[in-house]
Order: sequence, then structure tokens, then C-alpha cells
Amino acid sequence: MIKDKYNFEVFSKKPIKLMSDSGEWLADFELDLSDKQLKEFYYDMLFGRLLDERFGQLHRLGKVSFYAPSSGHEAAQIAIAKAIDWGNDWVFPYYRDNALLYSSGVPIKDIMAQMLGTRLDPAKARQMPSHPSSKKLNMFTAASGIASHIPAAAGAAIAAKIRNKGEAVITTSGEGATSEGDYHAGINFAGAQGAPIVFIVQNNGLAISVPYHKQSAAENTSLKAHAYGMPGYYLDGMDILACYYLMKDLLERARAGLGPALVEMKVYRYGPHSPADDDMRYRSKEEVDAWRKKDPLLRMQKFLAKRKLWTKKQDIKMREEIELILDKAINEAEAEGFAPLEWMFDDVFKDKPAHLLEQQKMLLED
Amino acid sequence: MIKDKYNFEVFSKKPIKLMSDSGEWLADFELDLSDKQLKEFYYDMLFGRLLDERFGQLHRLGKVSFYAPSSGHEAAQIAIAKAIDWGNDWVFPYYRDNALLYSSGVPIKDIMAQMLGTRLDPAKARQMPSHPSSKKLNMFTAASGIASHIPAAAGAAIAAKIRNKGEAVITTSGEGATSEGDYHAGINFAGAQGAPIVFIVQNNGLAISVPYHKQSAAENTSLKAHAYGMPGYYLDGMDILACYYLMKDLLERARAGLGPALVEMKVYRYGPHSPADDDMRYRSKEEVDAWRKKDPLLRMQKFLAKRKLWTKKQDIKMREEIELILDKAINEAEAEGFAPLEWMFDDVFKDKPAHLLEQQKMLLED
Amino acid sequence: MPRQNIVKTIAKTLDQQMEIDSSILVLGQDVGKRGGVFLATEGLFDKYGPDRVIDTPLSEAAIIGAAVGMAAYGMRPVAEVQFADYVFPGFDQLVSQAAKIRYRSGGQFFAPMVLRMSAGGGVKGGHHHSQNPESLFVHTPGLKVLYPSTPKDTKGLLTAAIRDDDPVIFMEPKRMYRSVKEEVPEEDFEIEIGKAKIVQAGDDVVLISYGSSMDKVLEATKILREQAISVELIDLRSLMPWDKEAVLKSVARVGRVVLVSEAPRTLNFVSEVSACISEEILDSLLAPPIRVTGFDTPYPYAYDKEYLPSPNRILKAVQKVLDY
Amino acid sequence: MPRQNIVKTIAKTLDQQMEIDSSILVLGQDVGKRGGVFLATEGLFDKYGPDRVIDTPLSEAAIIGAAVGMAAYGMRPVAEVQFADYVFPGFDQLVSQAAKIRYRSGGQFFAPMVLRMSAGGGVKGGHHHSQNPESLFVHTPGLKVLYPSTPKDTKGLLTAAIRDDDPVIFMEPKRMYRSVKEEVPEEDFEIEIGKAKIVQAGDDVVLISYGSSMDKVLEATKILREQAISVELIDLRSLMPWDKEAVLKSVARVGRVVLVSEAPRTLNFVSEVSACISEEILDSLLAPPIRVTGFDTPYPYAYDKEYLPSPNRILKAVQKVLDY
Ligand SMILES: Cc1ncc(C[n+]2csc(CCOP(=O)(O)OP(=O)(O)O)c2C)c(N)n1
Ligand SMILES: Cc1ncc(C[n+]2csc(CCOP(=O)(O)OP(=O)(O)O)c2C)c(N)n1
Ligand SMILES: [Mg+2]
Ligand SMILES: [Mg+2]
Repeated sequence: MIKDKYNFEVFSKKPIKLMSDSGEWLADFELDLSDKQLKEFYYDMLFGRLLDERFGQLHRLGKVSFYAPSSGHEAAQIAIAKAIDWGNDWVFPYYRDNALLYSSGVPIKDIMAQMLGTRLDPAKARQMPSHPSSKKLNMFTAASGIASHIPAAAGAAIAAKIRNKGEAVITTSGEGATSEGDYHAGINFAGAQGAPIVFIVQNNGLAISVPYHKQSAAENTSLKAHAYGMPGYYLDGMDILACYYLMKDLLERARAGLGPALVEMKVYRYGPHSPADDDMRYRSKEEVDAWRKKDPLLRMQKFLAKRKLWTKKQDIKMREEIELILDKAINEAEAEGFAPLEWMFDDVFKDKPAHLLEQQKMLLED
Repeated sequence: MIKDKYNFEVFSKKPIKLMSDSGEWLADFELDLSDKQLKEFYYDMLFGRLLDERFGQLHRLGKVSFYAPSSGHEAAQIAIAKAIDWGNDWVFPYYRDNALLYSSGVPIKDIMAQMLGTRLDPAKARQMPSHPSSKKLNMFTAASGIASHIPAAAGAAIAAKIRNKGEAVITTSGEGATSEGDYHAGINFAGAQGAPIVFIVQNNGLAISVPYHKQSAAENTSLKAHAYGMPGYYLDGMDILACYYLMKDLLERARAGLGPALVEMKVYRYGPHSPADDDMRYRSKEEVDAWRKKDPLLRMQKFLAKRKLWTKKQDIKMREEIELILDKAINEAEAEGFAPLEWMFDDVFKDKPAHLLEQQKMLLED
Repeated sequence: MPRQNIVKTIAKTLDQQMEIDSSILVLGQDVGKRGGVFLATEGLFDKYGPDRVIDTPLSEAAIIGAAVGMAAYGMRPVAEVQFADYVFPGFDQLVSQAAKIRYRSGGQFFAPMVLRMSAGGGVKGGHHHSQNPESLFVHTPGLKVLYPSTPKDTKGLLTAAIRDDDPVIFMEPKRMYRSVKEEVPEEDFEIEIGKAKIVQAGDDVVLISYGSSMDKVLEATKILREQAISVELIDLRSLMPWDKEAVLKSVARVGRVVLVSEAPRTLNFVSEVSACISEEILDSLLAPPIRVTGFDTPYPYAYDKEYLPSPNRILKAVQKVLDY
Repeated sequence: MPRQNIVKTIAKTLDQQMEIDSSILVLGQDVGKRGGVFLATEGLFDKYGPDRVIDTPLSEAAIIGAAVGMAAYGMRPVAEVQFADYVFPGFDQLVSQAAKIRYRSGGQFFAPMVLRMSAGGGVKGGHHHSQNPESLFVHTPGLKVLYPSTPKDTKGLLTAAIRDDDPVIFMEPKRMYRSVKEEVPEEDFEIEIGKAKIVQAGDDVVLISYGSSMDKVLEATKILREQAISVELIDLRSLMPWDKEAVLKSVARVGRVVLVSEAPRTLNFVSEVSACISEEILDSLLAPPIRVTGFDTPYPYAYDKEYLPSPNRILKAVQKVLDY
């Protein structure tokens, strides 16, 4: 892939697109994805969408205390997931990566167990919902603190460079994250070391309520790559094919030792920041509706329909199937109840020092 | 000045110069500085050089516990000082700004009192040497923590924008500082707010021993301005006239509400990082000697000599005069002895709470 | 006098002070149109506009550091960090700049700023929306630290904090933002920084607490009242400086003391109070000073209830010092 | 066995461990060619090259955060922050990442990293080259904190820290870097983390201290010996976990204790030790536990000597508990 296929424009003025809003293929190279792959791209986006909606339901039922709506981010997230070599590459995700998480291959039961805080959560219900992790998939444990994972991602990438086994590191965040000092610290170090890492910004134009123009005077976040001596790419984040091909290219480059890159995927979040957020205080319904017209699932439907790979009927069936999968995963996740109190003092350290044994005793006697 | 005079190139590939190494005027606009001003530029650089050397002597005598050698940075620092509207603008300096400090108009006695930690230090000997401050000149109290003054500078600039009285803010640092998260936090906020501030990086190519290419992959630090939506300028920091004219222009622009800028002045430090540093561990004498050939004082001598404004003889006389001024300032600064122990508990807060009165009593009784 | 919760009281107090003093401005993430994630700045943006109610980039270093610069310049910024847990990206600005500029400049520069933050657990917020880092602030010379637990104290102390010429950390008990209501005087008033409040006088045991732990302490006190145990209840309100005089006076008289705070146990703020008590009035102690605290684990999402000092744990401690 | 100072011991211990385990790497500002600003990494760059001895950009967040990522990846990074005072720009990485990844991932990820830093005053370093922020680390669940005071302890504890599977803060007493020398075994050995050292047994008073304060404490102990006062001297060495058992045992037996640490007074680490003593063994106390500490001011350049707990202040406190 590297070099011989398509020259994605560095620091382009307009977002890079490979698919028009009405689903035409725009690029001057031949699409080399199979029908099966293309349908899977769509299926995964749809799954991500329904997963997000299900989280909303679970929240309304009082079963889930928090989640970060991801509808509108699916093209970006599934494209990233499809370009990753899972289990070989390392991934440092953030809380809004619902679709990415699903597409990674983390069992849906595990996802649900984390969301619900049950005994089956591989992370032992120690974190709020929407904070994924998977040792098996090299998916680092997400933290709530914005951008605090970026230096760790840089560190893993530098380690990967030293070990030199052809692994790449991927990290995602919102655009607000790029304002944090920790973001800068991490990306700058990765740049100076030429480490194999791709920094992806899912720019939805809002950090909770703060609009991008109050976040930074840089026209878009891909321009920030100038500061780190790496290429910056500005992508239409609702175009799954553009996102996929570029990611694929950049990750191959990274694995081959050609260094880091920064990518902005321009997206939009349809939902509020979180269920606690009242988004109508800072944006209008019209704005949301206008963006919904550019929906990545719609665009992909049109693209697939032109190739006879999508019908309304199949879609309905797929949705029904997915809902059943979700039902089942929730049931499984809940089967063994909540995380027990006995786990509270584990994993502060590898072993429990005396003071924690004492405190545990105190609590369990209470 | 704004717009109608000279178009300094934004993001130039090569450092901007107005004066050749042999002292020729290179610009296509007419030099509008008087002979007096030009001679003063040189005098102040020379004073800065001798001040720096004097600090070295005082350190060898055991009178000064620390200082940050500034020889090689004089053109940059004096140019900045001359462009500032002292008392109107606000200045957030760093520890290596010896020449800037002198040229600001802070009394030399005060400088020496700070360096020696005597009773006459306006900052009450609370800080290490080379940490200036002057309320009168709006010169913020320097801290040792690299880049920690940058967000404060941004805040002052935003305040100045709100008050809208035509003040500009200037802040200086080394190039290493640009890697800190706090640097990023401050400059990004100033950018987003379009605040009247100029960020100046005195890039001497080293952060103690760390060479610039390990600091950042950006070719030079002026490129970092891309990340903040502001213009970036790359200057020959040993060309006092280039530095002066650009600073003058940028500060006028800032005062007029036209927003912030980032400037790199490429310089070199001849001395070690500090007297505790053994610089031969990480660079060669040859490298230092090569840079000394580009010395800003030498260049200015050539420039002035061509205009019959400099002779060797005058220079020797000037040096003698300056040494006398320094002798006198040291004597004055030492006249009233060291800062008394009674001051130790003042200024933690405006008033002393009970626990500090208690602790003070405890100490003074000891 | 209107009955008012804590978060509404904050918004109204800010409004009242901003009307009086045009050098006061508010900055933070989402403090503008959104009115703050907890609505503590609701209405201010519409009234005072973007110059005095500043939505900042997502950077606590920018928020805190810019506040220092604004304050040194001559403004009175009231900065917000959404959760105490998120002060850490700006921690250097707090400890290296805000706390030290008066001292290191010999009084030439100072930082009359307030840094507001929601704190405390019990809201299903997990690690990063539940912590109580007051010990870290209190241990940093140059910072004042307030942590009220009622609407009235919130108004009086916030007003005092804004007018104070030093940097003040203003911690707010987030799980009590809306649950605690009381009548709050409309007119402008200050509560002196550094003075504790004797919530209730008593002779059997002294209970000392502050901030977000006060709800559990009040519950325990109620039960103790029913058990006819006479409790002297002290709400410290101000942690730096803290009212050692009041504490020592009560404990010296009563001889028994239980100290409650939900922060992690080791080096919890009440460890300092305990150390002062035994150092200064050892002989008046009839029983060991007992601390009831959070645990030395990262704040655990799943055990939100169990982590906090429960009324039951407090009662047990009281019983222990009474039985001693 | 060579007589060796602390800083040389660090360099040699790092070298020894790097030879044994290729996953160990060193990173920080100036750790490369320069060998560290104190020469604690001298010689390593020449021997191990730029992949294992990494000069970082000037960013403590990058240093600490990258170490977390390297450790999670499978390396054993030993990171250096030049002065404890400069940990603060990286503080978020320490408390939000390093301290919490094992807990929050349910043990899936962990951070076997060491964060070295020089600490303590008395070197004419002013505010930003003199502080002792150990309280802030100790109060953060998930971090281990060591602070040795001798070359031998430095070697044994640094070796243990490198092999430990949790993040360890390794504080080094900078003013004793070169002044304290002793024989240090050449062979590889570990000292158990969490165990105090009884430097000297005694019956009249227990003196407890650690790290950079030990020099003054040893001076005071020498004078007390001349005065025929029998001192039990405990060097804690490890602050999290700390050896409560050893402390309580000694204090319970002797009944009198003086605690010394040069960090600011309020919430000084010894406040916790004092609070535990009075909470657990009040009745064995023959006198109040007295703390001798630094002061609650930013570290003052001009009063480097006066700020530190002087032998004289320690002696006075000892006299006070003896006379009680
Ligand atoms: C350090 C820190 N500060 C503040 C917050 C509160 N907060 C949570 S999400 C968020 C906005 C994030 O915006 P962005 O990075 O654009 O991501 P998005 O949520 O839009 O995907 C904020 C301010 C936080 N989690 N961490
Ligand atoms: C936060 C912080 N980390 C580390 C240091 C130690 N230190 C002092 S000066 C310096 C190098 C600064 O380099 P640069 O910014 O290029 O300025 P220069 O000294 O070259 O003028 C370092 C690492 C410090 N003062 N502050
Ligand atoms: Mg966003
Ligand atoms: Mg430099």
C-alpha cells in the first residue's frame, strides 16, 4: 500500500473524501474491498449505532449510570477498527468509542458487563461505564481524564519502535483533548522519536458545549501536526472509505518504521454529550438535523445500494438480529450479579500491604 | 509600522536577517534608527555581555550561588527590550534574560541585590539568583519551572484584551520550554482568544544537554504557530536589527488588537547551562568557537564601524565605564546586608494566619 | 429569605459579586452558554457576555494559569475546574505559580483568584469524578482552602474568597449540590476564612468533619441524639487556615473526639487535626482520637456507598471512644 | 566492598540491573550524554545507547506518561525527573495514570516503573529545587514511595523498586548525594519495600525520620549520645507502605517519640505517623508525640539553613518529651 497507491494530500484545505454524499466513488484508484467487506463495514456501523441506542435505553431504565453517545461517529470508528491489526497493534481509545469497541472484537457480553458493572466485567467494575479495556486485544484501559492517555500511547509506541516487531499504536480522542498539555507532551515526544503511532482526532466540533473556535484558532486540528514535524490529514469523518484507506495506509507506514501521523476525522455527535447534558442550551435542533442528513450510515446505504448490496428489507432484518444479540449479551452479562465487595481492595498493588488488609478487615466487619 | 513598511515572511524556511554577517544592511526599506539609538543598541548588548561575565566572577567568588549564562543571546534580548513599551506592556521573562533585564531599566543595584540575595532585593531574597521581577515595570516574577509562566502570560494578555487599553504582553523562554504542556496550554488559549501577546523562543539549540532534534521534530519552533492559528516567524537571533524591527512590528500589531504571534530567535549560548554544568560532556569546543564567530556584538561592531559609530578605543572606554557601574551597583546592593530572618514568614499570604505566627515564634525563639 | 440549594447559591453569589465589582470574571470549560456542567454559572453569560464569562479550551493548566495572570494583572478571576479530579493537569500552575507568586516576588505580585471545583463521591462517578484531594492543596503553602457544606456557608465563604487577596481553592460538595437547602440571606455577607462552625454543642464526644462528609455526619448525629448521646459537632468549613483554636477548645473540654473525612485514609486532612490534638492537649484525651475516612484505594466505581464513611462506621467509632 | 556515595550507587545499580534485564530502560532530561544533571546515569548512554537511555523532550508529562505506556507494553522504565519540584507538570500522569491503571483495569494492565527524583533542601536552590512533596505521593493510592538515606539502602531499595510490578516513586536526598559514603556490596541484593530500619536501639526516646532529614537527625543523635540519652533511631526508608508495626512496637516500649521531616509542617508525612500512634497506642505514651518539621512557607532561598529541622530544634523536642 505504501506510496504506490494513492497520495493522500497532507494538510489539505478541505476534508479528504473518497465517496460523495450521494454514495459515488470519487477516487482515481480502484476500490479493492470485496462485497463482503463492504457489507461488513455497513453492518458494523449499524451495530455501533444500535449499541449506542441500547446504552440510551439502559440508561433510561436506570441500569447504566453513564454513557457517551457516539451516533454520528460510526464511519470514523469502524474505519479505524478495520484498519487495526488487532492483537498486534496497540490501541489507546477514549470513552466515546462505542462503535470502535464493538468492531474490535471485544465480546459484546464483556462490553455489557463493563457498562452494567457486573461481576463478569474483565475490569472488575472498577470504572464508570464507557471506559473499555482489553488486555487480549492490547486495548489500554480508558480513563476519564481527557488526553491523559496520549503520553502513555506515545510511550507504548516508543517501546514498539525499540522492540521493532512491526506493531503500530493507534490513539483516539475528541478535538477538545488536543488543548490539554498532556496531549502536547505525548504527541511531541512521539514525533521527536519518530515512533509508529497514529493520533486520531474525532472532531465533532464540541467539547461538551464549547465550540471548536473557542478551543483553538487552528483552522482544524490536523494543522497541529506542523508543530510535531509529522504529516497531518484532514478527513471527512463521515466517509468510511476515506477514513479506512487513509488509516490503512498510515498504519502500514507506521509498522514499516516510517513514523507517526496526526489525523482529524470531522464528525458530529447527534446526542447530548452524556445523558446528564442538556445540549439544547448550546446548539439548535436545526443544527443537529442538518448533520443527520450527512449521516454516515445513509451515505453507505446509497453506496451499497448502487452495487446492489443493500435493501431496506435486509436492513430491517439485520436490525432485528442485532437487537437479539444485544438482548442476549445483556442477559449473559447480568447472569452472575454485581461485583462483590471482596474485590474492593484487590489490584491497588499486586499484593496487599498491611494497611490495606487492615482496611479491608475494617470494612468487611462493618 | 503595521503593514505599510516591511513584510516579514511568515514561516520562512531560513532565518530572517536584516544585517549580513559582515554588517551590511540587507533590507529594502530604509533604516530609521538614529545614530544614538544604534550606539545604544550596541552599548546595551555590551552591558549585557559584561553583566553576564560579572555574574560568572561573582559565582567564582562564592557570592552568587547560581546564574544562567546569557552570552550569545544579547542581540535577541536587547532587541526585545528596545521594542517593549516599558511600564505599559507586560513582560513575562525567564532566567536567562540577563541582557533583557538590564535593558529594561530595572536599576542595576536591584539586579545585583537579587543576585546576591541581599536586603535590598525588591523580592526580599526569596528566590535563587537570575529570577527577576519588577512590579513597576510590569515584569512578572520569574519562576524556575520551565514554561510555567506561559499560561500566566496568556492570562494577562486576555485581561489586557478585555481592558482594551493598548497594552501588549511579551513572554520569553528557551526552545526546550515549548515541549512542556503548560506552554501549549497557554499559547493555545491566547490564540483562541486572539490576545495581544508575542511569544518569543530564544532557541539556543540546547536544553541543558538535550539537542533540539530530540526536543521536537518540528524543523524550528516558529512552525508551532500553525497549531495555534497565529503567524510564526523564524529570525536570526544574532541580528539585533532583524529582531528589533520584527518585534516592534508585532508588538504594535498586538497593541492594535491584531492578535498574537510566535517568534523563534535562533541564538547560541557560549557558556555552560549554569555554573554547575559541564558542557563539554555534550558538545565540543569547536562548536562553541564556530558560533562565537557569528557573535552579535561583533556583527554590530562591523555595522557601526561602517557608519563610523564604533572604534576599538571607544569600546575599551565603554567597557571600563561599565565595569565601574557594576562595581558600584554591587557595593550598593551589599550595603545593608542580607535579608533578615524576620522576613521569612511574610508574604505567604497577605496576612499571617495563626499557624504561621506560631511557627515564626517557634523559629525566632530557636 | 429564599430556601436555596448550594449550586443555585453559587450562581447567585457570583452574580451578586460580579455586579458589584467589574474586575471579577468567570472562566472555565462550559461556564458560558451551558451555564457550567452543574449550572453553577447559569445565567451569567447572558448577563455579562463573553469577556467576563469565558469558555476556555479544554485545559486546566490554561484555566488556572490564565487566572494567575489575570489576577496579577488586576482582575479577580473565579475559575472553575469541573471536577476536583481534573485539577491535576493544572496542578503545576496551582503549586508553582498561584501558591508562590506573592512569596517569591516579596509581595510585589499576588493572585486574588478563586478556583472552584466540585468534589466528593457517592455519585457513581468512579475514579475520576469522586475524589477529595484537599490534602494536596492544604500541604501546599500559599493556598487557602475552603470546603463548605451548606448553602449559607457557601455564600458567605465564596464572597470572602472572591474578596480575599490570595488564591483560594473553593471545594464544593457535589453530592449535596441540590440535596441540601436552607434559607440564604439575599444581602451580601462574608464569613471569615479560617473559622469553624460549632453546628451543635455537646459534652460526650466531639465530632469533627467538613465538606462532602457532612451529610453522613449529620445522619450519624441524628441517630446519636436519639440515643441521648451529647455530640459537639464541628464543621471546619475552612481547611487552610483551619480553626485549631476551636478544635482544641472543644476536645480539651470533652476529651473524646472522632474525626470524619471521606478522602483516602493515609494523610487524610484529619490526620493533621489528630496529630495537633495529641501534640498539644494529650493529657485531656480520655480516649484515642479516631479517624473515620475513605480507604486507600483509587475511588472504586462499584463501591460508591461502601467507600464513604457511613453513619454506621461513624457510630461505631463514637461508641469506641465512649467505651474506652 | 567499595566505599561509595549515593549518586554513584544509583548509576552502578542501574547499570547492574540493565545488564541483567533488557526490558529496563532509562528516560529523562539529560540522562544521555550528560549522564544526568547529578550524574546518576553516568556511563549508561555509552554502554546501552539511545534506545535504552532516552533523552526526552522537556516535559515531565511526557516522561512519566511515556513510562506508563512503556511499562504497560512490557518494559521496565526507570524515569528521572531532575528535581522533585518538577514532578508537577507531570502530576496528572502520575495520579491519573500510573497510580490507577492496575486498579481500574481490574489487574489487566499494570505499570512496573520507577520514577526517580532528587529531593530536599539545603542546597541554595530556593522554591523550585528544594521541596519534599512525598505527602502528595503517599496520599495517592496506587503509588509506592521510597526515600532512602544511605548508599546501601539506595542500592537495595532501587533494585527492589525496579523489580516491583507497581509504580514506585524513588526519592533521593540530594544534599546527601555525595556527602554520605559507605561500603556497598557489589553483588545484587534487594531490601524489602515497606520495612523500616532500626538504625540504633535505645530506651529513652524514639526518633523517627527518613530521607533527606536523616543527616540532621544523625547529628542530633550524636549529641544525644554524648549527653547519655539513649535513642532508638528509626529510618523509615519506605513511606508507602510504611512500617507501622516497627514504629508502634518501638514507641509502645519507649513511650516517647519525636518525628522529624523537613517537608512543610501541615500534613507532613509524620503527621500520619503521629495520628496512627495516638489512635492505636495512646495509653503507652508518656509524652505527646512531637513533630519537628519544615515550615508552612514556600521554600525560602534566603533561609535554607533555618527552614530545615536543625539538630538544635530536634534536641529541644527530645528534651521536651523527656521532661514531660
Ligand atoms: C482533564 C479533564 N477535564 C475535564 C473533563 C470533563 N469533560 C469530559 S468530556 C469533556 C469534553 C471532551 O471534548 P472532546 O475532547 O472534544 O471529546 P468529545 O466528548 O466531544 O468526543 C470534558 C470537558 C475531563 N473528563 N477531563
Ligand atoms: C519543569 C522543569 N523541568 C526541568 C527543569 C530543569 N531545567 C532547568 S533549565 C532546563 C533546560 C531549559 O532549556 P530551554 O528551555 O531550551 O532554555 P535554555 O536554558 O536553553 O535557555 C531544564 C531541563 C526545570 N527548571 N523545570
Ligand atoms: Mg468533541
Ligand atoms: Mg535552549
